[in-house]
Amino acid sequence: MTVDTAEDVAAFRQRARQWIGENLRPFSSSNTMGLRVRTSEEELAAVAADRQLQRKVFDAGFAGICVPREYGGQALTPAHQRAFNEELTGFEFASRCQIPTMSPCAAVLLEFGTEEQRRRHIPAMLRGDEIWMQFLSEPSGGSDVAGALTTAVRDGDEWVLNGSKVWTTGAWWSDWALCLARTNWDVPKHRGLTVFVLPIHQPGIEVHQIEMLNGARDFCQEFISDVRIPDADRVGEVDEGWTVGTRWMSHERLLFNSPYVTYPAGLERSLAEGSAMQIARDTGRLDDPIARDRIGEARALELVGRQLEQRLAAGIGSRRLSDQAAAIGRLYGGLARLRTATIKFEIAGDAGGAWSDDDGTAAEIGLAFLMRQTSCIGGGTTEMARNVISERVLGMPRERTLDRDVPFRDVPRSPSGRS
Amino acid sequence: MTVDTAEDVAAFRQRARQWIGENLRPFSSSNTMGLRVRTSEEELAAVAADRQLQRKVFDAGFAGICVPREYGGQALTPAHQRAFNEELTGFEFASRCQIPTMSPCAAVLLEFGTEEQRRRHIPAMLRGDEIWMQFLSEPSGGSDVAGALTTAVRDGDEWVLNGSKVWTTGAWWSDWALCLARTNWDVPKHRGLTVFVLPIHQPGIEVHQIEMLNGARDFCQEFISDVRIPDADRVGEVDEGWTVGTRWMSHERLLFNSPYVTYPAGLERSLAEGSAMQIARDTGRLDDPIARDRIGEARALELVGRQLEQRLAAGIGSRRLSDQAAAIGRLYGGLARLRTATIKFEIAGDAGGAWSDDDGTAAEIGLAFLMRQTSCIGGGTTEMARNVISERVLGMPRERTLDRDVPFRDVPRSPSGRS
Amino acid sequence: MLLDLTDDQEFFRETTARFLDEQVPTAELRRRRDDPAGFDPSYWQRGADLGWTSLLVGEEDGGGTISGHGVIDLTLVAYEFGRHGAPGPLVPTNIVAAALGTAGGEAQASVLADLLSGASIATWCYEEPGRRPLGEVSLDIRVDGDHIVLDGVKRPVESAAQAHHLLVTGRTDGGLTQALVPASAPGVSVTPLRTVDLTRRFCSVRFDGVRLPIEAVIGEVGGAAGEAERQLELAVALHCAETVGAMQQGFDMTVDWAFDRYSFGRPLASYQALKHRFADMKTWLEAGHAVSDGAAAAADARTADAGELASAAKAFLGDYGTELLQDCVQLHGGIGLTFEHDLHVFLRRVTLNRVLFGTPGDHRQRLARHVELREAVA
Amino acid sequence: MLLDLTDDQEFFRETTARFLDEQVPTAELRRRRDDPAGFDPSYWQRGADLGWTSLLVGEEDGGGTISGHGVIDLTLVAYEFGRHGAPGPLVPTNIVAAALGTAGGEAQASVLADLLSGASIATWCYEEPGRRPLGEVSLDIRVDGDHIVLDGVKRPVESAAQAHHLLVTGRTDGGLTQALVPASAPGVSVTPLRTVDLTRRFCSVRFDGVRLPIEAVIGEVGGAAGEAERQLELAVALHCAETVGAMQQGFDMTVDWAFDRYSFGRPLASYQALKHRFADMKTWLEAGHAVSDGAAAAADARTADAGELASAAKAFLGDYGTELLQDCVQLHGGIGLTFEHDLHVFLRRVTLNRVLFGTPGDHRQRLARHVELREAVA
Repeated sequence: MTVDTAEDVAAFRQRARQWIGENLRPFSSSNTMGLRVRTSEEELAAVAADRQLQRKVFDAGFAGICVPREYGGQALTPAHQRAFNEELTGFEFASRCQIPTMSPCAAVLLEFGTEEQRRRHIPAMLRGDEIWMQFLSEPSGGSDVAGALTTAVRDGDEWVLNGSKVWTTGAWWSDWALCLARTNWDVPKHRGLTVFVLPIHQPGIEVHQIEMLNGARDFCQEFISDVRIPDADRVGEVDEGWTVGTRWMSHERLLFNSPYVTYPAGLERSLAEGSAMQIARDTGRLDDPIARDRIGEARALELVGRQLEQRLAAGIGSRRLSDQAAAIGRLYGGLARLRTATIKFEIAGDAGGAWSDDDGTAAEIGLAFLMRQTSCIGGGTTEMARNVISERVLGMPRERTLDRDVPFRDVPRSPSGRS
Repeated sequence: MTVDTAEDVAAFRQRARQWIGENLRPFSSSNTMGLRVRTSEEELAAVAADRQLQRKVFDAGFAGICVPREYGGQALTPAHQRAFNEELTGFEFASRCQIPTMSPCAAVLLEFGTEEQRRRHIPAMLRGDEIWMQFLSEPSGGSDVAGALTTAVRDGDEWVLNGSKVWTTGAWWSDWALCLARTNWDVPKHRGLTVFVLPIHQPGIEVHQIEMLNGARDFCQEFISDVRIPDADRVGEVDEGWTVGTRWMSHERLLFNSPYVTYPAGLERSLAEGSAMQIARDTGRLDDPIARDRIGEARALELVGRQLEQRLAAGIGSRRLSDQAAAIGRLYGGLARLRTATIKFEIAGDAGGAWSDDDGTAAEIGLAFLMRQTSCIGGGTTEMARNVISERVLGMPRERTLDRDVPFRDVPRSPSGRS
Repeated sequence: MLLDLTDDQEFFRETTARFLDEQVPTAELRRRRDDPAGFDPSYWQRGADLGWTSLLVGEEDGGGTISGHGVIDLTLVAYEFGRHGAPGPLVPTNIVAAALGTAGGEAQASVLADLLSGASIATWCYEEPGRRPLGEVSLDIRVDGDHIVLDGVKRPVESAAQAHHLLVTGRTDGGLTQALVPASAPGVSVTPLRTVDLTRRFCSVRFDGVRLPIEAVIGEVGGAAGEAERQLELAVALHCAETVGAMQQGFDMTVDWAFDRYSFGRPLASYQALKHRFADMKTWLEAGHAVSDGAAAAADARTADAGELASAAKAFLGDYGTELLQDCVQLHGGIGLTFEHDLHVFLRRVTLNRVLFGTPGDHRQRLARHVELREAVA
Repeated sequence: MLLDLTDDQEFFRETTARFLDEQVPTAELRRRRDDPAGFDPSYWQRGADLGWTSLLVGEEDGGGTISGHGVIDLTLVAYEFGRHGAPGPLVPTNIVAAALGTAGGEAQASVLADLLSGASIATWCYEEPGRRPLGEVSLDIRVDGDHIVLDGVKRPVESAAQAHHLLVTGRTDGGLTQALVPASAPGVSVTPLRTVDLTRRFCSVRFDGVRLPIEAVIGEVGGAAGEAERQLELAVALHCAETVGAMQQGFDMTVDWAFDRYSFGRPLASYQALKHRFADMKTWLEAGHAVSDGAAAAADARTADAGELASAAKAFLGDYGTELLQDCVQLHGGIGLTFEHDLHVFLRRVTLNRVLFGTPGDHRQRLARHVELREAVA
């Protein structure tokens, strides 16, 4: 089925609206990934519910809207996916089966996987049978993902993996991982990497849940010891992993804008906890000019941010701006969210430090303040964004790196061995 | 006369107080250097008045309190100078005969000058007959004063100078200059410099008054063409100018705390134009909580700054802090003054942009805002202070420089030739 | 400024840019520092020929747009005004022309024609001395039979000493009234103010029992609140476009400087601490372009969020415009504070624009009010 | 903290530091996250043996200082509390001990002795729910014959669920009254609050017609405004010293990290953009030390500017304390946000301290009032 003969977007939208209205429940943050601190039992129940929900969408023919039919998808266009997402606004969705399962993992398999890998995994992803994780960041790595130390050594038709990966959201209840590993220490760092897929739950992989300071336990760290992977589970060529990795990260940056991801339009915006105005109301500062000044500031940052996103999307789309200009949006967004978290904390006054459940939207604002830097760390730090803007957008001289033209084993590393 | 037999500080203070009270007029900002925009005629009259006033202080035996007797001074201690400065609070003083004449210029001559140089110039400085300038910064140089391009070439017993110097305050009405020049382009930059003294008003030196954006014309630029200097006017060894230069800049950083400088104690603090509170009063915002919040912020910055200066002075004095920690005070002071200028501008509202003379302290606040960065540029930029703090105080790795181990003529320079 | 202009818009912008390059290079701006008007009438008239004055007026009244979106077209001129630090009563004359085109009667037809041709200029008397919420007007316009009488003070008023016509927003009982007052009317006195700007001139204007026939009223007596708000949105959108132009120019100059200036054997552009500040500035600049364009498009389309977007633009650009230019000064060092350097032309522009038609703080209070009203509905 | 301590002070500080190293390493703090008190009575008692509780009380009452400057001596303990994120009612117990030492009667002598020995603990009920200017008190203390009756709510109150005695500041007609209330008195109800802190516990305390003999009053009925202000100055000075300790610890950890962590083959400490942020942090840190010490010295000497310095310290450290720790988190990256990392112990401390006994904004309003009064005199 080609695009020409595909159902047109308006008709598809109509069909989607009807099915969604008849089959899905209203959106509730209580079940959605990452929005609340949950017990393990609650989280596992939510994972099971998400798998069932994904299966329901699959059975109705709305899963993998942009995925080719031979891998279980609908072979439609990004416009169809957008229409579906718009109709989905206000309804439940399988939050744990989208990112990173469909993007970047499915996207990377579609681009670099073998036919066998695609046929095995992508339909399983779309049915909710396989939830995937990214084994990308490492404890030693920080912003330097190409500096991976996790090592794969060839042994006949197999590879033997050792190392550690971190910041994998929900690895403890996930099934498969896309993994970047070092296969050659005698060449510069970008030229000795290879990508693999592997099941997470197997002897030799210990998954440790990381507790964040606000009590959330979504992130995990994995300790990988002598895990054997058949060569058939390699993605892309040996030592060419950075070619895959570059596209991998490019898919990752798309987030909810990926054509493979089903995500209710506008959800992010509506998920903000209590607004600054609500907090002012709940702490009796509605008439305080200083609180109102801050509320106005937060609102200006929000409106400016929306206009900036539109400008960047249009400019990158029309090639008036380079792809790298996306870093401008990342920097602005990180700083604006950081400032907004600070404003809310300030407006909450002492309820920001010590609160009772009666304090309405002011309760727990202090915890959000403690987690404030998340917006400038997660998904690439603002420091990296500033490097990209100055070097790639403005063309200023690149920072000197001491790891470019030397074998990776000779790159200077931490004296303590911590990194 | 040794320190043992010197008049004790209390008795000296008593004598100073009496003389000051009987002979000096109250302080007035109208005559003081740098505090107002003046016509050339007004400025020259003020220079003449300062010379007379300096002579009066000299004749009374209060000039050069820490300068040896053989050079016309009083051979007393820094404590005596401090006492004099304290008694001088609220009285007129010869603002144009202090900095840079006494410090760093006289201080450098005392440390590195020949006996003949000292006997010739220092008494003349103390009598108000010679006002000195620093020929240090260059148009190409910015923060990199050791990168001087002004060149002195030996010709028998003379040196021939060519080049340009800039940011000399009041060079157009000054007499002599202390000048850093390059005497060797074939060695690394710190090893090819030499210091000279020279009269400013002579054929071959063209003094150009720089107009600042607020109309002030205190700063000058000099264009030096084939100026001949006898070798007797060299200070320190040939090509050893950076040895002199390091101490020179160390004297310069002392500002009003130099033991050679007579400056009413606390004057700087009292010189602030309209306070934030006065501006709020004059613009009808005395009851505006937002204006009051900013007023409180400005006051906090001021009080914290005083405590910080005391801490740094005590710590450097007791060697618990390195000398380099002075950069902490410089950074704080620059940022605090910058913020305070912004606060005043914000409180002034639209009178900060457009004003009538009836607007009281709000008038001209906008011009102060335009000049705001002065506090973070003059006397060494805040960027340089941050380098010093991170590298010299915290011991972090030095920035890579491309001008250290190569002959100065091979140092990379601006492609446009502007620098 | 919009990334994707139509060919006609691009030609229009480019024509104005070339004209300003020729007519008002920064040396010319410096030369005119003490010129009472800051510009020649012929300059303004030639600008009018280029279309500077006609974009907010319908074709039936002699105006016309480039793209069908007159406000957006006009922000292209305003952007170039900011990028050149150009003189001339661009904002006030267009505001008055728009007001006359919308609600002017027969009595004002010839005035409007003269504004469009550049033969005369006009200005808007809106803000008043003393602290008050933005939009609170106290100048009194009293109806006396078939006359009106104006009493009160307006400031700052752009180009009031050069203007032939003053559009005055005043209060009549509970509502707002707007009247077009000849600058020569008895009882009108104009006093120049000093400003941070080099190119534009502002005054305080006093109305002492200024008596005019009631035909001077533009629109309805007591019913002009909507028009005044509309004019405020336009003024803010145009100033924001100017500010973005000035930011762009200052930023470009400073990027060039950073590549050209060497310190310790390296260009400034190679120092990471400075590179990161350039990244911040670039981000503010792009965000400024974006919100300025958003405010202009909303004002053009008269969407419901036009007022809120104008306030967001002003709140953001007021603060970040001056911060960006000040950081450009810092990166230049002392030379950036000299009169001979061009940087202060742009710093002055954004500094004065920051406080005209409401400070960032005033607009933040307005934004809070918007949020409050919306949440009350939700 | 002071750069030049006396030998006795240094020994005292060092003893407390070693004790806290042993007793409350960060692993222990984590272990006690759900402990209702956050500390054992024996820990507190041993601390009292080290001198934690006696520094603000005269020798005649069983107290005594190290250097003759009890407030300064106590800030050394507070600094170490901040540097270790240590639990225990250091601030409130000392405030109450100081109040009893100054104005307590015979009735309170044994209470004071128990506080000094560490046998019992006390807390100060000062702040109240709802927005109000700092220092405005509405809890009602009514005199009824030879009794007083308390009605009202206080929050947040540190360690109220563990305290044996509550010093309550309330309003009697036009003035303030302070009373020492047994935690067990009928009508007192204590409700734990949730907080950002890991180690300290805070509550809301309600007084419902709590009736006590008039001997419970500390000082004069209606005449305690001066004492309350004094206590506020002390509380602020001690919290500031804690905050500086927490800043120092977070900063030191992050400097170590920057030297040890390599990115792209170079230590983080070699990146100029980060170096400049460390320079800013170092500056805030030294400024914080300076103003915290200044506030402590002024409170110790009871100089006229003690209140203003306390407010300056709080306004500055409230803002820069959290900014510094947050930037430490940023420089650590994701690991700095994990529960297993130590950084949040110090971030929590400064975050909660920031809002106790007045937010930075509250203290800026106070500073403005100081400026206004001084300029009115001048």
